[in-house]
Amino acid sequence: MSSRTKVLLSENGALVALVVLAVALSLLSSDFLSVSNLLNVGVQAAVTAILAFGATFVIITAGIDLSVGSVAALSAITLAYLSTTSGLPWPLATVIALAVGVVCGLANAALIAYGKLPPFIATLAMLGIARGLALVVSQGSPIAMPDAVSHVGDTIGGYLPIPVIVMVVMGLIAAVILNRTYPGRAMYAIGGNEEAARLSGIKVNRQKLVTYALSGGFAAVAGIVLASRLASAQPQAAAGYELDAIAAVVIGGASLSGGKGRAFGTFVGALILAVLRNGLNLLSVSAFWQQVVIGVVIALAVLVDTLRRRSSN
Amino acid sequence: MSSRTKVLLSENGALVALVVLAVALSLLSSDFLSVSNLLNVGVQAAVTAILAFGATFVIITAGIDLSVGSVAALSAITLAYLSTTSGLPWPLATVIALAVGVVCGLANAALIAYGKLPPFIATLAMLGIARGLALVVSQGSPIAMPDAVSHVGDTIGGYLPIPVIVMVVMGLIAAVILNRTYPGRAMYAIGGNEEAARLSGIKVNRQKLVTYALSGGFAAVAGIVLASRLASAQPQAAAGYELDAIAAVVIGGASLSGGKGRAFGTFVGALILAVLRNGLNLLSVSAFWQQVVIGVVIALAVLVDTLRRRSSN
Amino acid sequence: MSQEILRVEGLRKRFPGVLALDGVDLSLRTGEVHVLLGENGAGKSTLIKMLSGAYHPDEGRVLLDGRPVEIRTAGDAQRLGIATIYQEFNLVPELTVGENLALGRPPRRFGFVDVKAMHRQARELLDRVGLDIDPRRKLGTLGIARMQMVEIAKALALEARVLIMDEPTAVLTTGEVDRLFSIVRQLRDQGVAIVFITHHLEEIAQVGDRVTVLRDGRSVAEVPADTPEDELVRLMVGRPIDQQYPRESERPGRALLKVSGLGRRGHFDEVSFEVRAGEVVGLAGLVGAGRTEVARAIFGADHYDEGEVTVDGRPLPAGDIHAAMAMGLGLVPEDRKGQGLVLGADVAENLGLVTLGRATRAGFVDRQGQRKVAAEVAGRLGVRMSGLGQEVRTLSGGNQQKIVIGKWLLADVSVLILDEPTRGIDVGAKVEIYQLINTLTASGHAVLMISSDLPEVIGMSDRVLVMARGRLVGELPADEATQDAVMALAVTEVEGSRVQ
Amino acid sequence: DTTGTSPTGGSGDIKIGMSVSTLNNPYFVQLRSGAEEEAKKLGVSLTVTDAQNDASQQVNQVQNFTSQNMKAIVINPVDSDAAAPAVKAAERSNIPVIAADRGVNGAQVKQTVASDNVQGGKLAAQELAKQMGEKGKVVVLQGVAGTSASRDRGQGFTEGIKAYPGIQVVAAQPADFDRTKGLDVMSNLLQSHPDITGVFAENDEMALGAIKALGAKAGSAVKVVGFDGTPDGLKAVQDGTLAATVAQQPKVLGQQAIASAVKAAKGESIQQTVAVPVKVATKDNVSEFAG
Ligand SMILES: Nc1ncnc2c1ncn2[C@@H]1O[C@H](COP(=O)(O)OP(=O)(O)OP(=O)(O)O)[C@@H](O)[C@H]1O
Ligand SMILES: Nc1ncnc2c1ncn2[C@@H]1O[C@H](COP(=O)(O)OP(=O)(O)OP(=O)(O)O)[C@@H](O)[C@H]1O
Ligand SMILES: [Mg+2]
Ligand SMILES: [Mg+2]
Repeated sequence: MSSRTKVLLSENGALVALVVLAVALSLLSSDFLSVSNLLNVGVQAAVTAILAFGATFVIITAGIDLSVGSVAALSAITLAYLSTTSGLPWPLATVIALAVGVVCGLANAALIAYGKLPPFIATLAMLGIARGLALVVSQGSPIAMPDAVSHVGDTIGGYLPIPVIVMVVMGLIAAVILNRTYPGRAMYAIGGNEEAARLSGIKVNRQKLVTYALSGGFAAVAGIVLASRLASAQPQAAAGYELDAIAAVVIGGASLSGGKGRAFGTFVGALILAVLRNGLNLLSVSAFWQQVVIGVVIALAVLVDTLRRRSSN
Repeated sequence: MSSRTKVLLSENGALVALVVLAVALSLLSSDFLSVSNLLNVGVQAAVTAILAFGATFVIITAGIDLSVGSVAALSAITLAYLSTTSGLPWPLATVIALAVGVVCGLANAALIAYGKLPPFIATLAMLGIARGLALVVSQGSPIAMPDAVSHVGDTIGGYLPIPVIVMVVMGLIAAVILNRTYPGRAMYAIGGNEEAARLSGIKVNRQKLVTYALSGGFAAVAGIVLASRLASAQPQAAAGYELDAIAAVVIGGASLSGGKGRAFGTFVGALILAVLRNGLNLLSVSAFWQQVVIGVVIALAVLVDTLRRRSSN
Repeated sequence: MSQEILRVEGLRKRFPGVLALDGVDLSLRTGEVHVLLGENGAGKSTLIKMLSGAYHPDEGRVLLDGRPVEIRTAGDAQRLGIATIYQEFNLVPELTVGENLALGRPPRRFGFVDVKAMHRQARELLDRVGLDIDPRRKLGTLGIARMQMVEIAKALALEARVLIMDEPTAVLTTGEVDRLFSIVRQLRDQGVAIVFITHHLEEIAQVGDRVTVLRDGRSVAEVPADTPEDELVRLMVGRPIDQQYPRESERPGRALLKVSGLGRRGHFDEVSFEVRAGEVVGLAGLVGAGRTEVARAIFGADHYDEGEVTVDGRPLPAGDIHAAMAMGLGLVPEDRKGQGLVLGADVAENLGLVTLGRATRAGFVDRQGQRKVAAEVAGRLGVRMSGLGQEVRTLSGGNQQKIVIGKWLLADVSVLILDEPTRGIDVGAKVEIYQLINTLTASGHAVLMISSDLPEVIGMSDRVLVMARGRLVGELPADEATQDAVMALAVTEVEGSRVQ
Repeated sequence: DTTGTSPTGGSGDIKIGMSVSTLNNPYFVQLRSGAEEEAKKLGVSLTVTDAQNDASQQVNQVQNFTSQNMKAIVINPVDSDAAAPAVKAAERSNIPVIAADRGVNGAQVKQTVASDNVQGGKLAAQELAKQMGEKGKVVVLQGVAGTSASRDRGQGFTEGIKAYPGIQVVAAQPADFDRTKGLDVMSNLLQSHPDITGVFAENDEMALGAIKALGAKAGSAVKVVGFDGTPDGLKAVQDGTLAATVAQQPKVLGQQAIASAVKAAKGESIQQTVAVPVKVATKDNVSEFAG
């Protein structure tokens, strides 16, 4: 095995679980391995994956961001409201929507870095605030997305879904940020030992601003992709997605105590969740049993990984 | 100030926030300070508080338990199903329901201690599994609680609500466990420095079993109280309560990185959440704004605490 | 005549990428102090962790009273009467001192923890090691040295037949070391068998009876404790070391670091001194004298209430690490685990932390370049590792310390503040670090060195400053600085000191 | 083909997929059982998925149905607007779609089988007003903010109650369609509005919670009107604690949707809309709703 492959497998044990899951499903259902179904899975993973890429930054710094789902909804509602209701040109509305996500992230970071709030509390507060604002702005009703933006939910050439492309691009951006940039490396140091990072000259507070702003920005992108798929921005969109996003990150090998995590692992984590849901639909598992099966498979997927890691030691 | 009071205030900064909140509400609404309303608040805090006491154990060990809401529902459904549908005598059904909670906790702990799963993943899996089983057992419909057990939702002498009494008793039990028993002290040691705990001869895995079993048991009690209040066990009861429970613990001064936390703080945290929701109803804040206000007040409550702590240094 | 109590035969232990122990034998008698000696990474800590139940050997066996025993957990070791003081503290910062002392076995009454009895017992233990602190105090608020004393007291509480001490003196000053030695001798006379690890060679003759030397995971010699130091060094390193403190003094130039009237309530007061280009200034004092606090305040890691710091004539803003670094200041902190290292990251990552900003162009980090420089420094310091990708957590204590120093050697600092820089470092590597200090001062930089190792402060400083109770109480030029002179100043009673 | 699927209800070669907005609510559980009964009767295979009130998950499920080569799809939209892309996707694969309970905006479905929530809200207002003697104070317990059920029922009620100047809505607070929250919110509102004589809850679950909070006052001093006609709700009507519930006959809805879906799958033509009437169940007529 080349050392690259080894690293890929040892650092992304989740990949093994994903492969096992996919093989099992393709044996159980002949519909699973079709190109159209796999593209479906990709589309269905996209929103969670993009949210999870943003959450990866935060979790690497030993933080947590519960607000990503709400921020996604608020950004999408902002975009739809400004362009559809207020008649702003859509490019401007899009920029403002992304800015809203970033600002929510900055607000989280300000509470955490300067107010010394635990990230759980600061982002839980933002979870409520952003959701509430989405309801206030939309008056509780869905708002149509501008057609130009809604194309993000379409496919290229009737085949390649744009959400999948957006997901891959956001994943690459996340990977480059984490591996190659100053803020990325600083995130690992802060999550590994905040005091050591501070004493090494890293401006911890400023880097936290960057971290949460990125998470907010990624959430905004996810919100726009989600709304585009539905051609409509919903005030209740992405409710509860924060747990999925965090689960994707942790399944992908990150630790909530910080210092560890990779964009690729997160990607695999999000795919596992999407494949699982898709498979349950294909297999017509009854609605009541679905949650049980999802729970069992998630536990097994991570168990495979930890056991494999232990036996290789 | 006596040293006891000082300790109480300095270690339970949330108390200050609760007092401020209560004073503000009594100024804003003349209905707030009535005895009957305060008892109301107590009743409404009870379920969250009991769940949160259980979560306190787990959080002190640097773990997290996302399954408490689902486990509460599963226990209540079990009780109702066994006594109403299967005709088992209610005391036996109650014991089995409590055992179900404990078993769920043990399953969590087994995955965490022996399977080395991150607590987030193990308990997220249990969140799905327990909820799914509750749906399966109940076939998705509410089941009537046996009358004998439903009295737990009543009041003594038409005045003192039993849920409040249960909450206080469970809080005292939690406090005694944490402060005075071996498992309690071991929880602090494990959360503060797991390696040190192990090398000091503490059987870390066994203590984790105790910890999560307690959390499961407390969740079962919470579920029974909840179902008794409605005289009906709902498969969807307490959905999403895990975030409230964890928030109560963290508002109460515990840290998700472990080693810190007190039952009294958790109690105050749960009261803050209940007072807040009660106040919003009394003040008739619009549905859209409620989430915003809750978010802002939670952030402020904890901010008050951290700022006070910083200035006192 | 003392008899053998513990015997280790052919112990072998492999970690991913390293063969940490490659057939170690050890024989321990009742009533002796058996010193384990070896370079950083030789396998000393690994060996004792297999006696304490922290690790399991891959091969070989352990005999207690002639019978083979399985030590699977810390609990097993305790039951067998083996107590261990680890190199890295095993204490819980969030708990009180008293609870740490009773960790894992609190006194109970009717099934409930008896807090009163716990604190009473804690008081007795603390008295035994001469530590005058409230057992109700939170452990995390103690300095490193006092934590070490708590760790010692905790091990004493077990009343063990075999007591293992892994570098207990690394962070202690002379006073505590004397105290510790008297406890050790007392236990030895009661028949306790003691395993003692140290890198301070002079301590071997003071307390030791026999010495086992480890090299590259093998036991290479067992010699009496009165073996000459040169011979011990030769056995351990494989070559003699001619000069332990090779200080080459320069002509001091202009003042690079100037501290005037620095004060922080409750910590230190009226601290004024300067460090000039080409100089090594030592800062000595007893534990709790406030040296670490002063260093941190200068560097901007803590705030201070009064006074001023200037670097090369320019005033330094308070509490701003980034500004301090920009002006050429560096700090090697005393607590490597808590403040110096990202334990979960690898060697390259840790070595590159301080220079991360410098290696960044347009937001992108030149990680290739960083690895190259890291490899070079690691080589110069002789870091024993399986590669730059090894997690720092799994390095031996001394090698971790080399990383903490190494990352600052990569940064281009004009004034380097070293807080206990050679803590846990073997004699060979120490000389290497001293040479690096010489290189720094030769190129016009300055060093402020805090150290509890008196011979080191005296041997390497051009001037020695002494602190007591938060104040500077004296200054000695190199030729007047003797151990007695420094100690005499260090115990000065300070009039009107605001430090408790 | 030889898929390992294990669909419920029948083993015919017609495969129908049904995405239900949520199964967290007895109302939709009944909708599903109506559908399953009908599928069994007609001998077709039916796959039911639960969108958990998440519009995008529903889109995913409909997409998955198209991969599975379903012959017809029944969608019970989480949200009328957000269901459009899913319906369009099915359309592209030439699979007929039937909308159940809620319509779909912005895309053409073969048939909408619905009971009108806005209309139901109006009926609730009329019944509540009647039982209150057209005067007094009312509180409204709202569902999850931003959901279409809450929106439409609330809107219908607000419009309907305008006709009664003697009735004043003194508070409207969210209780998220949840029985426990209905109990808590009602208890709180009773502190600030002890003199109310009417409650409108946007579903039966909240109404039942409110009845718990009202205790002996429920059915006597205070009239509570719910929505959905769930078994527990109808039972409460029978007991006299719930003044009325707007019954939507979810079982009929489910049956009708499947019947139409099977017709569509066979290529038969079907009507654009089928209205399953909403009825107000009161103590007088509750026996008609049993079963
Ligand atoms: N958990 C581990 N994983 C991998 N390698 C390890 C682990 N623990 C120790 N090692 C390696 O084993 C070797 C011996 O380490 P050990 O800690 O025993 O050295 P030591 O003699 O105590 O050194 P020091 O004087 O620096 O404390 C080192 O090369 C170290 O990197
Ligand atoms: N985290 C802390 N909180 C409160 N007081 C502290 C804290 N750390 C240290 N102190 C106090 O500051 C004083 C000096 O601390 P410290 O022991 O670190 O000094 P030092 O001279 O660096 O000694 P050494 O480094 O040898 O331990 C002591 O009075 C100590 O109690
Ligand atoms: Mg060592
Ligand atoms: Mg110091």
